Amino acid sequence: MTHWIIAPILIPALAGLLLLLEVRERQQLRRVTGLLSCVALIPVALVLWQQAAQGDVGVYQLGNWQAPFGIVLVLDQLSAMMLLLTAVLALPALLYGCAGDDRRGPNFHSLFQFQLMGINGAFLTGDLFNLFVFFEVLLIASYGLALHGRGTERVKAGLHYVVLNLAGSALFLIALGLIYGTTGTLNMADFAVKAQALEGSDQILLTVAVLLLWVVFGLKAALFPLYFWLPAAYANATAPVAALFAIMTKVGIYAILRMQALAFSDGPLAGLGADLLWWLALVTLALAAIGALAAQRLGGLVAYLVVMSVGTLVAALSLGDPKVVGPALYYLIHSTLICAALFLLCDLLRRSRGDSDDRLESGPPLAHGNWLGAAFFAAAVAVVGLPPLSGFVGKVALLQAVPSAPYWVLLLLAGLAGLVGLSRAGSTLFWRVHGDVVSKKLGRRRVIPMLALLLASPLLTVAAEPLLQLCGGVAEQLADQTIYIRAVLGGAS
Amino acid sequence: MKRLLPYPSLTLVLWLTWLLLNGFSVGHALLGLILAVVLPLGTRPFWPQVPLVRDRMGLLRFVLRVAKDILLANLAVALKVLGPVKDLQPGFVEVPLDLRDSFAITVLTSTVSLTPGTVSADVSEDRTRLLVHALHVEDPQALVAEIKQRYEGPIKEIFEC
Amino acid sequence: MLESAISLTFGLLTVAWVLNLYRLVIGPSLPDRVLALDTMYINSIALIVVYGIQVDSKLYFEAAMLIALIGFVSTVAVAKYITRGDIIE
Amino acid sequence: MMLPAIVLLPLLAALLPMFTRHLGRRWCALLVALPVVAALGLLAQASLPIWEGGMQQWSMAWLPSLGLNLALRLDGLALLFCVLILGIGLLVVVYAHYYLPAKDDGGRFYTLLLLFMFSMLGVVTSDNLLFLVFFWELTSLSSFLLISYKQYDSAARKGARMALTVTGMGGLALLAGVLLIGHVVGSFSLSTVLENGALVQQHALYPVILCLVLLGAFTKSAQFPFHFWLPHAMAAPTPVSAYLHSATMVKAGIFLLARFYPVLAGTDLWFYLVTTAGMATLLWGAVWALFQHDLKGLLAFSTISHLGLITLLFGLNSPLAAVAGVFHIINHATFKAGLFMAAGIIDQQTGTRDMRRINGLWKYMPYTAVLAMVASAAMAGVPLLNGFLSKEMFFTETLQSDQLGAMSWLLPLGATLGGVFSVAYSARFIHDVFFNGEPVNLPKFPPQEPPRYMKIPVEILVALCVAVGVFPAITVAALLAVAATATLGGTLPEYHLAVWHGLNIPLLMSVIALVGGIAVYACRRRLFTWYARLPEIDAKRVFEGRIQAVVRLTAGVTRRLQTGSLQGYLAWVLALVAAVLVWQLPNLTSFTGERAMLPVDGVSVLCALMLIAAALLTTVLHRQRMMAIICLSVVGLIVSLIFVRFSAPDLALTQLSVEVVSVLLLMLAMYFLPARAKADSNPLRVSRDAVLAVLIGTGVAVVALLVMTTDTATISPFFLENSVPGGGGTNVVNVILVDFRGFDTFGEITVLGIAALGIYALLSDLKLASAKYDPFGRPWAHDAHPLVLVTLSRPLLPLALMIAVYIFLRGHNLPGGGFVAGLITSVALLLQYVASGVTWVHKRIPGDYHPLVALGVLLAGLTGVGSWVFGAPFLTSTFTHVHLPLIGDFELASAMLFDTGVFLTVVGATLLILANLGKLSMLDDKKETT
Amino acid sequence: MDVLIEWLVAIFVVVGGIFALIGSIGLARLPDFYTRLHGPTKATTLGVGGTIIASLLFFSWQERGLQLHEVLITLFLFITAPVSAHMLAKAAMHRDLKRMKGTRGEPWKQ
Amino acid sequence: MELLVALIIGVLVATGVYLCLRARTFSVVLGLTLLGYGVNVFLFSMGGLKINQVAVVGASADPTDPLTQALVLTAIVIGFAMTAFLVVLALRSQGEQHSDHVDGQDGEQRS
Ligand code: NA
Ligand code: NA
Repeated sequence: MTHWIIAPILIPALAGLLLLLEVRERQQLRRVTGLLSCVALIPVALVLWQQAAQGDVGVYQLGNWQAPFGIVLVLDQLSAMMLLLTAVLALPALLYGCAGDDRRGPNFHSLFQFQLMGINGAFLTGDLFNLFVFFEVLLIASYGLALHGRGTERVKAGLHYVVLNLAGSALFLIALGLIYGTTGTLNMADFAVKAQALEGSDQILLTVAVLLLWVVFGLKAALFPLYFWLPAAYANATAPVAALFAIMTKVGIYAILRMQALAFSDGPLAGLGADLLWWLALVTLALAAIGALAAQRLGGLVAYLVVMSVGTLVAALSLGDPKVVGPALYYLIHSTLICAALFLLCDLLRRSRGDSDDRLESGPPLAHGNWLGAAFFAAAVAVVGLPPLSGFVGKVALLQAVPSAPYWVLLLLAGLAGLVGLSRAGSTLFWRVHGDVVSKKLGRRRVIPMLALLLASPLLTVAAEPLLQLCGGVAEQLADQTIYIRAVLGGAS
Repeated sequence: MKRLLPYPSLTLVLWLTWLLLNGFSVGHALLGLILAVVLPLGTRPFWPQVPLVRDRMGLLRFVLRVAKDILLANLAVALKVLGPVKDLQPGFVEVPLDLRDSFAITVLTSTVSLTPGTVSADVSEDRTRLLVHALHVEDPQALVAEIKQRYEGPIKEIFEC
Repeated sequence: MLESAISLTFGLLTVAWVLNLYRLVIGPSLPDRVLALDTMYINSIALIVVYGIQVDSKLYFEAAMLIALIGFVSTVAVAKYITRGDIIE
Repeated sequence: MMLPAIVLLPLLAALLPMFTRHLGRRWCALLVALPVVAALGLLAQASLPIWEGGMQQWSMAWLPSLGLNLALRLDGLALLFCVLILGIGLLVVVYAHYYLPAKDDGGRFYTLLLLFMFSMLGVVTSDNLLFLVFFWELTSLSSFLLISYKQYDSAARKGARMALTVTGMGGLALLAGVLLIGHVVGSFSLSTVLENGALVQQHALYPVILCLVLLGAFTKSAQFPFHFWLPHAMAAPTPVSAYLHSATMVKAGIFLLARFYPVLAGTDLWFYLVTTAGMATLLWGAVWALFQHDLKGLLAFSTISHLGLITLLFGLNSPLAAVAGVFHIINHATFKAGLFMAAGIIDQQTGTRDMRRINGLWKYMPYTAVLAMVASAAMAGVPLLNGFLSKEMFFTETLQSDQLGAMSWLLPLGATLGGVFSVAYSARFIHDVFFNGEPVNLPKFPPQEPPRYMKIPVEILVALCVAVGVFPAITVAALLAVAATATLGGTLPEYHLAVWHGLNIPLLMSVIALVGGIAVYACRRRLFTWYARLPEIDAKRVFEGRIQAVVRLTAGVTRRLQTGSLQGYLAWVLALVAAVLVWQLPNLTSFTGERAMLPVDGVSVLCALMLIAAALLTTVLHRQRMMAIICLSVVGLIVSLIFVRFSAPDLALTQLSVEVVSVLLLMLAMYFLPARAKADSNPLRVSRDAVLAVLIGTGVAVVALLVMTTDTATISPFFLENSVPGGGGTNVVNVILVDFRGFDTFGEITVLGIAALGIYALLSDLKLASAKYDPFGRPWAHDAHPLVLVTLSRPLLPLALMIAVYIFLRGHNLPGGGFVAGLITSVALLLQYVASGVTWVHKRIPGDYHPLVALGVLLAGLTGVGSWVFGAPFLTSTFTHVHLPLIGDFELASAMLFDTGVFLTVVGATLLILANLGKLSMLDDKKETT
Repeated sequence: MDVLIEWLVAIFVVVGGIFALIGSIGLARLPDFYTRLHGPTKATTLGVGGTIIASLLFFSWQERGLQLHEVLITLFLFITAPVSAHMLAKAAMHRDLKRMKGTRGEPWKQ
Repeated sequence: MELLVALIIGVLVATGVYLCLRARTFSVVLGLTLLGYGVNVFLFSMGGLKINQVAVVGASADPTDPLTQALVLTAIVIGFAMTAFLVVLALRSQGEQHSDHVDGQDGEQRS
């Protein structure tokens, strides 16, 4: 029995709590506490990945109660990979926050840690109701973070975000109730087994439950018509928060993938609700591309790029084809890190542009225009999927894996829309300038985390083959749900 | 002793409450006692001054009297409630207060409110007058006198102020 | 015997409740409505206690006790809101 | 290893200026030129086997799982392009050194130029289709940066964006096409693909593949109707134009045609598509070139025209035509690069590019004039110059083609017409610039010959024009042969590179072109007036307008959806839910299951009706907020009673106590909100919402009924069986909460704690205007802390705490537990706040509840961690029965400790929330009292 | 004995119910707020009291031993009910609610 | 009885949904609260209804499903936390946008 599995939940929880006990004025101490936690999460995630990579699924029976009765944490390659991604994202995001954004309101550091706790918990749990609980943990923390700092727009966007997610939570509970009412269990593996045996009205009820779950996860993942809250919420969030939020939509995608792989990949329920996801995702992709073209602000544009990545991923994953999962995971990692980098970059630009903010209109010249411009160019190239950066690899991999004309057309056109949008944005922000430089400061403490995230793209490109193999391995493990089920339920079920 | 048991009556009440809730056993008697001592100490800052009960027997007599009043007046009020509405003669009466201690005044207002037919509507800010609303009052002066004699007097004696 | 008495009492209490709701709806003033709500709370204490007798179970007693102990806090809050607007100041 | 070195050397060179730019432009140029020269040297060495009909290949695995390998191949075609790219690139490097303005250190320029060179070399040497696309897109990106080199110039930015958009679109199409080819052939290796042309052409996807690849080629090569970006790319510095827009990048599209010739050509579809595009481009470019007053504009359109010519040649499906196409690639690159450089010199020396002002330069810079005139003549197809040779071949091939059947004469006609205009604009370039009277109002006057070394690149290029034109066999034949062989995929047709083919129709066509062209030029005045009367079509403005229109359209669509209205967003979500229900539930055959329902009784019915009434009242009266709160409380109360009725006392306790706290919360908030809300829903909205509400309500009720009346085997028996032996408590609900599913509870209290933190953060420095008067306009009551409330609330505190302890301790075995106990404690404390005020309370207890929250969650968490000591997983409970004399048996359970954590968190969080909310009003003291 | 207890329980239960109902009748039919205030705060105390006594008797009889914890409900109600009534009266006076015709005396200004 | 409970669930959910769709923050709070009640009763009902069969070992012959109750308890607490957050956020919104419209001043102008 290894306790490592629960560490990604407990470490940020502990840090978050210690932060509450610390003296509010001792900002440095608070930063160190938060950063230490984030730093610690990386080796922990690596250790867990190491364990998971050996092919066994690790199960942690909380309270020593066996599944399906107690709650279990399950560590397979997918969850390990998501944990690692979260850890890798969190550190630069928090570092960026430590450059001053953390002072813009109380409890930033605690909320940040609890956010991590919720995300990690959602990736680890093998229990549906516990997934709900961790969703709530990450949501409530995200509410706090989304509203961190001040500003009317932020409050408005935050209000929308909160209300929609509260409605989503209610739906989640209804779906969970139905799942329990029809299958009599809450454990994911047990559910996967029991669900196969349902027939008649129970099966219809289960279908309703699953479709509702897709709605809930779709809301988190930001699928059409559930994504409307996202552009405003992300564009108006404080930069480190927006960067961290890049993983939030992926939690929804993870949940969809997990459920689908476990219960709806084959057997009588194969492909349950997949059509719904497929069409919603395609529409999402199209509308996000449209939104990206229409964006009036860089933050909004980046937010739409996030939505675009969601559409790209969910459409691919909805096919339920194990071949798709590997490329999709690669793309997921790429888009998470790059969108996060773009949010940070967007904030750096805002800071240099004074009142012009991130509006896509003529503004003051930038003091470090060349460097920022180069970074922006790289990020843009990466995010729209042009060579030589990781987006290209991800896009090619996805296109190869998804043999569908509408998907190809939409994905390519969305890429073009992103290209047009970003080139317009870039040439406006960097080159359509008038007047004098507003702010000379750039702040190394902000630039380094941003570059660190941006560096992910070339690294992902260089290491694309091993990574794709890795992701393929994850997909392979995922494709055989009996591995997971046997690990969780033992020989029992 | 005074430091440990600032409010013996309260301790007693709490202890009895514990025993009522849990039934009597040595364990609960002990635990209850501990709680009954600790809780008043812990919440002590919340009550700066509460008068001590001097006349325990007087308190018991008073409680019984009030209980009897509640029972009887309840019947009377029930008749009024069910009877013709237009016969009602409600009214506000002001009772001048001799009590000065806030706790004692509160006990009086509660008593008035608990006995059917009257409700303590307000206490003047200088704590010299009590405003009582009566459901049916034929002689306001008599009501004032009754409240003062039947309740205020005993309360004054119980808390000796 | 006891069964019918209890049934009768349930009937009485329910009618009482309906009357409370009636007052709550027609008001006319806010204090009237709050008073009606308060009365509903108190009637539900009786309801729970009688239910406990009916099903011969003491497991519901705490619910009644809880209403008696903290049910009035909402009433006080609304009353304070009416007089002061601000209930914690 | 030579091949990668050839490709990578320019990349290396691109990085140099970063370190050397402080040394000045001279060093920059020199250091950059060296690797290029080296690359040329390597190329020469690498080309050795190619002359013998061989080929060089190199590959390294990069992404084998995607079929994307770092594979390079140097065959004749690649060699030809490499020579052009490196050779002309070197000349441009030299030329740019003199061309760039003095204040420009050239660092950025050289970096970008060499990046482009690197990309271009990659395109032409890739032996893997995906790798080719990889470089293809890089050329788009680097050319974007080069065109926008003068970044603060609006025309440069717009031109660059236009180029990027068009070529980017083509690149995506090419990617799709290449992926399809890979799908069809089963490999992305170019060598494999080239061997499997038949496979591709027979495949059902061939038309799609062809269209996609051609889209890529045509956009890059500025074929009609994608030609419009090229003239606007002239905003780039002239060396860039010379390099990208004549010699290399625009040839990438042509390269693609040549590269895929064995795979895609030979079909009718190929013929029609490629020939049509080529012919249209040829004519369009040629005609408009004449009317350009801008020197570079003329050259740009002429480039378009020549690109059309080459495309047309490849479209003819004849090996000889392809050879001619390859030949013209070489010739065009040399004379056009020379012309651009000459134009750059003129621009630099006169300060303008307007041919209406530049006149009679012959007098001022005769040497340059000679060079430019020779190059122009080559462009016009004057004999003894290289342009003539390939143009002859072109005319011949148009005559040979019979694929249009009876309409076949259209091709030579078009070709001749193109020739006519080609001569006309060449004549204009020569005559308008170097003769035609005196210069008009030049910004720089008098113009002079440029520096010596600036002319060298032009001299070399012009010399090549002449050399090839006169001695084709010894200068270019070998290169052409290997390139054409590679293009055709093996066999080379018979052809003769000769200056004189005798008197034949192509020669006649050339003569017609020459004579006709001069005639057209002679009538130029009339033509210009005609042109001036044409509505002015500014492609840039049209394109920008289109883009703007797209943006407007997208903005419109986005505004429609992204309304910024929460109601709209929520309606979408709920509509989706309703749709799911409406879609699935009609499949149900029955709304009840097999289990018999419990009998109904009057009290339950009445209570239920009252709940429904209260819920509906809340809805109807939601604008009267106090009324709504009161109705909501009724609902909450009855819900608690439902829990009592159906054997859930724990829920009833929780619901009741949460209810009280919630009402306090709402009352606190009400003070700052308008007491009555405005009505702002129109009937349509109301009915839409009502429909959604009824649909969802009905759906949920139906499924609830069905589940309630169906027996399902669940995991609950386990809890009932193991509660006492395993969890040490008889209250199964509580044992689940603190033990079986304690982790949920841990998460739940964390949520509560986080909510409190978030709320604290939200409340900090929030300033709200509170009502000065009550809703009736009266001043507020005077008495903030009524005596009776104050005095009675105080003894209630220890009493309530006593009850809390009781509820807490019994929780494990009987209804109760840490959560309810915590709420009771909070309510008792909140009552103190209500009665006596924040200041009074905070004098008695510390007002910061953050640590309490932290301690609570920490305690629960540490209890969980404690089990590690015993080698058990997180939150493993343990309990023991202790026997003490006098007191008797009692149980100690670690779950109690956990529950204490719950208790503390609840107290801390509720107080943190409500006390801080209560403090809000202390910020403004505007309250009026009697 | 059993029958006697059962009767007693029954009587107290019904009495409780009746007084609860009377209190609510008062709330429903009395003419102004101040008079309505008397209905519930009085009758419900005895109404609840009746059921409490019944419960007390019933469970003492069932469990063959004195069960008094129900008394606590009354204790709490006696502490809290007057506070609610008092606060509501103050609220009513603040709102200057209409009084029944013929009401003697004046409420105080708040 | 099940029918009655289903009816209650339906009404609570429907009224909750309707109020959530209103334009004022306070109405949305009300709506989410009602929806929360409905969902809690729904979740509770998923274990089936039993009368006087409290899930206390030894107290009942055929105890009711304790698991759904535990879930509802968690849901109630989380629901409270969320409601509290929303209420305070509504205040913040009022404070910054000077409107209790869910879309702030924009919504005020629209309607
Ligand atoms: Na001229
Ligand atoms: Na306040």
